[in-house]
Amino acid sequence: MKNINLQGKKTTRHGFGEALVELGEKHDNVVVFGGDITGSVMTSFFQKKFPERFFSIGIAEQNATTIATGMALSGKIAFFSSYSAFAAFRNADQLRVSVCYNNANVKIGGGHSGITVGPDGATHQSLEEVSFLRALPNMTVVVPCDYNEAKKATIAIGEMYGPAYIRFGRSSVPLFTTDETPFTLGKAEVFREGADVAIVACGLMVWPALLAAEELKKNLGIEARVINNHTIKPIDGETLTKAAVECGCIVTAEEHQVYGGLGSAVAEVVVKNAPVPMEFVGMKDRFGTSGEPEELLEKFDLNWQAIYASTLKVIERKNNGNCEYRPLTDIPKYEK
Amino acid sequence: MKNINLQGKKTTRHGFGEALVELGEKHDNVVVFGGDITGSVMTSFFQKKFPERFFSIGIAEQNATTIATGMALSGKIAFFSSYSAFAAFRNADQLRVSVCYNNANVKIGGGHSGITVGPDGATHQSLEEVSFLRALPNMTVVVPCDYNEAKKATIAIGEMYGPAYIRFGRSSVPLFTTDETPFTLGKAEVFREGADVAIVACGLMVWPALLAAEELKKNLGIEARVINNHTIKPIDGETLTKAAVECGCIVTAEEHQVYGGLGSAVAEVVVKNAPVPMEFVGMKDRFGTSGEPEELLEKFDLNWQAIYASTLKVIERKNNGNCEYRPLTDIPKYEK
Amino acid sequence: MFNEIDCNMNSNLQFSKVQFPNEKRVATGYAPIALEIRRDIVKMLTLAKSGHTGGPMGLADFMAVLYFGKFMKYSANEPQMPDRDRFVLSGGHLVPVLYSCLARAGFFEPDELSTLRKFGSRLQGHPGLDTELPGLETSSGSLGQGISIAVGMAMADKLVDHNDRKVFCLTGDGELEEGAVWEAAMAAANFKLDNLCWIVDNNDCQIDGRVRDVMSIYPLAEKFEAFGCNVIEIDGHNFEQIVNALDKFEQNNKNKSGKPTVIILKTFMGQGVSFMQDKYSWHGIPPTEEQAEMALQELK
Amino acid sequence: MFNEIDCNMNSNLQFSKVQFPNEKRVATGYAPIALEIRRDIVKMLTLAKSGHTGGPMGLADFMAVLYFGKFMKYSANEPQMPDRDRFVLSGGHLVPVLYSCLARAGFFEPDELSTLRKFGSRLQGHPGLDTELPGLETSSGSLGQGISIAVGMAMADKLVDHNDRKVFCLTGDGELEEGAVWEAAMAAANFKLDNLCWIVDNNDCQIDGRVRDVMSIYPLAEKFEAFGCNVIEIDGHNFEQIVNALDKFEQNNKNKSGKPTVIILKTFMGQGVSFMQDKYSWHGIPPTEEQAEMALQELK
Ligand SMILES: Cc1ncc(C[n+]2csc(CCOP(=O)(O)OP(=O)(O)O)c2C)c(N)n1
Ligand SMILES: Cc1ncc(C[n+]2csc(CCOP(=O)(O)OP(=O)(O)O)c2C)c(N)n1
Ligand SMILES: [Mg+2]
Ligand SMILES: [Mg+2]
Repeated sequence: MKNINLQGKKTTRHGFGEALVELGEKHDNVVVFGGDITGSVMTSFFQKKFPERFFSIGIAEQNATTIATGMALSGKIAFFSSYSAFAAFRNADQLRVSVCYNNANVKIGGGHSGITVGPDGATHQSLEEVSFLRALPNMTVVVPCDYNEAKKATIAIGEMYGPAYIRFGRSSVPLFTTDETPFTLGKAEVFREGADVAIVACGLMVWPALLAAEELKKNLGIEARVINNHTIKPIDGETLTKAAVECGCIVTAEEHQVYGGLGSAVAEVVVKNAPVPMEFVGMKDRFGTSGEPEELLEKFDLNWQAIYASTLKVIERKNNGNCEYRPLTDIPKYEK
Repeated sequence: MKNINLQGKKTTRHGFGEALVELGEKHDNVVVFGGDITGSVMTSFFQKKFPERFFSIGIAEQNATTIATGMALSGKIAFFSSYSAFAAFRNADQLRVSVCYNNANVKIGGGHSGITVGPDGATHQSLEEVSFLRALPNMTVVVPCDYNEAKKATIAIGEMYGPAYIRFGRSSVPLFTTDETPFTLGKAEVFREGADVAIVACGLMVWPALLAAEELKKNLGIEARVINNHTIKPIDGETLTKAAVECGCIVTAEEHQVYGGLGSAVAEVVVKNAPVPMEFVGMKDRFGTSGEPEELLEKFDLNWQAIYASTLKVIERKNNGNCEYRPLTDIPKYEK
Repeated sequence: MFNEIDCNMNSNLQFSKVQFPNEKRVATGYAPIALEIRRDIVKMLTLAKSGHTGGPMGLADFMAVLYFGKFMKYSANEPQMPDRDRFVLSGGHLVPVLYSCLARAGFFEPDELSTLRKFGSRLQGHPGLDTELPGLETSSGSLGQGISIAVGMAMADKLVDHNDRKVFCLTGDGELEEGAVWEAAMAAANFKLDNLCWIVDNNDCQIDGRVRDVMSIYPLAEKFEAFGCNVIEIDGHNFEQIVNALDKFEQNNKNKSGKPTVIILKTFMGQGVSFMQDKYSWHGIPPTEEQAEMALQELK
Repeated sequence: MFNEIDCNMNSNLQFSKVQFPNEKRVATGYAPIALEIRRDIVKMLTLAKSGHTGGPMGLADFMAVLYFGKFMKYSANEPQMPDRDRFVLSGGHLVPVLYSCLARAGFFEPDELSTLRKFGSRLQGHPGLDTELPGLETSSGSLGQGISIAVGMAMADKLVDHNDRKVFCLTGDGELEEGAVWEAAMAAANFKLDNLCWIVDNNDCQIDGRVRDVMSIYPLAEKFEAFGCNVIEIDGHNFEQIVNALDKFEQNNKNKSGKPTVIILKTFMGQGVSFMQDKYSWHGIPPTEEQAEMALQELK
C-alpha cells in the first residue's frame, strides 16, 4: 500500500460541502439548491459564502431537481443535495426525463446514504439508488471512499459537463487518501497490488477491503488486489477486466443492495470480458433497521471480516470450480 | 419446441386487463386505481365490470401508489396501473417506503413499456425501471412474454401476498404460449432444449429468441436452449446455473437497458455460481426516439438477428476464451 | 426481546409504570397525561442520543386528547380490532410522541420506551411496520406519503367496506411543501372523505428555520379551502379547543358533510420546556443528560 | 436530414410555405396565423398516424398571439440569442402546436412538419432536446415537470443573472393533478417570479374524460391565488382577451409586482373543427385521411 495510511476519521459530507465552496470560488455559475437539510449535507457552507447563489426550495425534491434543470438550461452548474433516500428516489422521474434526457448540467449530492445513517432506521437508509441511477443514460455515478476523495469527486463532477450523482455519508469514516492519491472520474484505482484475488470496493467499504487484504496476507500469505472503484458509471471496464484476468476471481464490496449496484456493474463487465467467480459483499436484499453505524455494519456483514470470508470462498471456487447454485442472499438473516 | 406455435399477435396489455376482471370475479377485495390512461392500460375493463371497486385518481402517480397502500393495509388487493415510465418512476419513493417497506399488498401494472411504445418517443419509452424495482426488498418483478402469459402472470401476482410489478406493452406481439404452457412465478421455463448456448429472454424478446434458435439450428446446426425468464425477481438461480453449466455460455435479451435489468440479474447469478461468457442484447445505455415499434426494434438491435449475432459471439468466446475488454455498449450508435 | 437491548439506563431516566387504559381515559383530565408524554419524550430521546425532540413535544397536548379522549376507538388488548379507528403518522420523525401514547395506552410496557432507536428495538427511528409493534398502522419517514395512505384507508372504509371507521392523520407543516400532499388533499375532497381528520402541526418550524422563511406555505387555511377541505384553526396547546375541533370533525363525519376535516394546530416546537420552546434548532437533536434533568424539572 | 424520412405525402396534406418572420408579426392579424396553425396540426397528425390532436387545436389561438404578437422576444435567425424570452411546454404531448409555431416563425421549413413522430425526425412525439431542434428550450413529456424547469429559468434570469428576460410556460389542466405542479407554484410565488407567465390550458378535458370527473381541480383560480399567484381568467379563443392578458402580465412584470402571473385559458379541445370540438376522445388520436379532409374544409 503506497501512500495509504490511516489519518483518522472524517465524514465524506464534509468533503462535499467544502468542495462546493471551492467550486463556487472558481466558477461563478455554480448554484446550489437546498432541501431543508442543508446543515446535514453541508451545503450550508456554500450558502454562507455565496448566499446570492444558494436557494432554499424546502421539502420538495421533485421541484428542486427540476428547478436545477431550468438553471442548468440557463448556463448554470446546478447542485441539489439532500438525503440520498429522497434526493434520488422522490425525484426519480425528474432525474430521468428532465435531467438525463435533457443531458442537463445538474449534479445531485446524495447524503446520509447507506446503512450508516444509523438510528434513523430503514426509511432513511438508502441502499437502492445506485441501481437505477446507473441505468439512466447520460448519468455519471460516483461513490467516494473518504473525505479527500469526496472533495475531489465533487470538484470533478462540477467541472465535467452533464448529469452526475455523488453519494456520501453521515458518519465519520477512515480518512486514508491524500491530495496526492490519484483520482480521475471513470478510472478505478488499484490501491493495493496482488494477483490471488481482486477486491473491488467503493465508498466506505474501500477501507475494510484494505484491512481484509492485510489480514489475508498476514494470516495466509494471500495477495489481494484492492481496487477503489469510485466511479460506478461509466464503469472502468479495462481495469476490471485486467483484474479478472490476472487475479482469476473477484469480491465486490459496497454499502448498497447486492442487486443492481457496484457488484452488478462489475458482474456485467466480467461475464462480457473474462468470466471469473465472484462474491458479493453488500446488503442482502432486505431493509435496514435502527442501530449504531458500526453495529449495523457488523450485523449486516458489511465489514472486513465479511470481505475476508468472501475472498476465501471465491478463491476456493477459483481453484475448485464448483458450480452448485448458491443465491446471492445466502448469508443467514440476522436474529433480532 | 413443444407446444410453442405462433397463434397470431395480441397485446400483453389485453392479458393484463382481462386478468384483472377474472381476479375481480374471484376475489371481492380486489380494487383498481386509474391514472387517467385506463383505456390504454385496459383497467377500463375492470372499471366497467366493477365500477364500485375502481377509483380514478387522475394524473397523480404518487398519490395512486400510496392510496393503494392504504387500501392494501385495509385488507385489499390493490392494483395501480399506468404507463411504466410514470407508474414506476414518478412514484419511486412511494414504492420504496410505503409499498415495499410496509410489505403492502400493492401491485403495479407498468403499461406501454419499452421501446415499442413507438412514436411517443424517449420520454415514454421506459427502459430503466426494472433496475431499481429488483433492488427493492420484498418486490416481485415479472415481465411476461405474450398475451397468455401476461394474463397468467397478472393472476399470479394478484394471488400472492406482497408488492409486485408486472410489465406489459402497447403493441401487438406474437402470441405463442397456450393455457397449457407452464407458468409459475419465480420459475424460469425452458422453451427450447439445447446445450450449445443458452438464450435467456423476457417479455417480447422471448419470441425472437426462439426464432434465433431456429435459425442457428437451420444454418449452423447449433442447439440453443431458450429460457423464458419471466420473473426477474426473485430470480430462478437453479435454472440459470444449470444453463450456465450445461451450455457454457449465455445470451440475455430484453427490452430494457443493458445496465441493471435481466442481463444484470443473470450475470449476478452466473458469476456467483458458474462463471461463463455472456452477451447482452438490450438497449445500449441510450434514450430511445420516435419511430414505429418494428423499426425501433431493428434500429436498436432488439431482434432475432441481434440475438443470433450475439450467440455466435458468445460461442466463439466460449471456445477461444478471449479476454480483451469490450464494453457492453460496443454496438455502434445508430445514425439519424 | 427488548430487555436484552442495552439501554444504559440512568435512574433519572426511568419510565413510570402508569398506564391509562380505556376506562381511565378522560377521567384523569388531559394535563397529567400530556405531562407524562412530555416526560417520556425527554427521557426517550436522551437515552437514544439521537432523534427528534421538538416536534413531538409540541404535539403532546393534541395527542393526549386524541389517544385518551373519547374520539378514537381502539383497544390495546386487541390492536387489530376490526372496527378500530386508525391513526396514521405521516411525519414519521414525530414518532416518539406516538410511541409514548401507545405505551401509556397499554399497547406495550412503558419500559420499552427506553429502547428507542436501538438495534433490535421495535421502536424504530422512523416507524417500521416490520417490527409488528402493536398499535402501529403503517411505516413512515419519507414526508408526504402517510397522508395518502390515510386517504386510501378512509376510501377503503367509506367507499368499499361502508363502515363507520375514522382515520386520523398527522402531518407537519414543513411537510406541506411536498407536492404529494396536495395530491392527497385533492383526492380527499373529491372522494368526499368526511371520515378523514387531517391534523397539521403548524409550529412554523422545520429543519433549516421557520417554515415561512425556508419555503413559505402561507396562507394555509386558504390553500386547504381551495382544495375543498373543511378547515379548523386552533391553539394546539388548548385542550378545550382541541376537544371542540375533534367534536366538529365528529359532527362533519356524522352529518356526512362530504368534506375532509383539516385541523390546523398552532403549536410551539418544544412546548413545555422553556429552553426548547419555539426553537427550530430542537427539530432533530436529543437533550444531553443535563438538559434532560433541567427539562424534567420543568415538567412536573 | 428530414427529407430522407419517408413521409408518405398525400397532396392534400402538403404544407404551405408561408412564414411569418418578425417584421410580419401582428400586421397580418392573428386569425390567419391561427388558421394556418390548425391546418398544420391536422396535416401533421394525419401524416403521423398517431399523436395528440385535440389539445394542440385548442391552443392555436393563444399560441398565435404568443409567437406572432409583440410579447415574446426571440429570433428565428439566432435561436440561442442570449436575451431571448423563453417558452417552456410543460405538457409535452401538446407539442404539435409548438412545432407549427416554430416552423411558421422561421426556425425551420414548414415541410419538416411532415416528419412528426417518424424515425429520425427532429419532431419527436414529445419534444426532445437531443434533436437540437432550433427554438426548442427543453424536453418534456412527463407531466408536471416543465413548469418547474420554467421556474428555474425565471429564477436564473431574475435572481442570478438579473436580466429582463421573461419565461412563458404552458401546462394542461389535467396536468395540475400532479403534486409537483403545486411545488412549482409555491416556489414561483415565494421567489416572487413576476417574470414568469404560466398559462393553463383549461379545456376541462383529459384522457379519461372531463377533468371535473376524473379528478377535479376546481375551484382553480382560488387554488392559484391561495398559492400566491396573480390569476387572470380569459376566453382562450378571444384574441383581444389574450392580448389583454399578456399585456397585464407585462405590466405585472414591469411594475415588479412580485407575483407570478397565471393565465387560465378557457379553451375547447379540438377548437376549430366541429366534430372535434370539446370532445376529450380527441385527446390522443390523429384524424383519418377522410377526417382530415373534412377538417381542412372547415379550416379555411
Ligand atoms: C421526503 C423527505 N424529504 C426530506 C426529509 C428529511 N426531513 C425529516 S423531518 C424534516 C422537516 C419536516 O418539517 P415539519 O414537517 O415542519 O416537521 P417539524 O420540523 O415541525 O417536526 C425533513 C426535511 C424526509 N424525512 N422526507
Ligand atoms: C407524469 C405523467 N403521467 C401520465 C402521462 C400520460 N398523459 C399524457 S397527456 C395526459 C392527459 C393530460 O391532460 P391535460 O393536461 O388536461 O392535457 P389535454 O388532455 O387537455 O391535452 C396524460 C395522463 C404523462 N405524460 N405524464
Ligand atoms: Mg413544523
Ligand atoms: Mg386538458
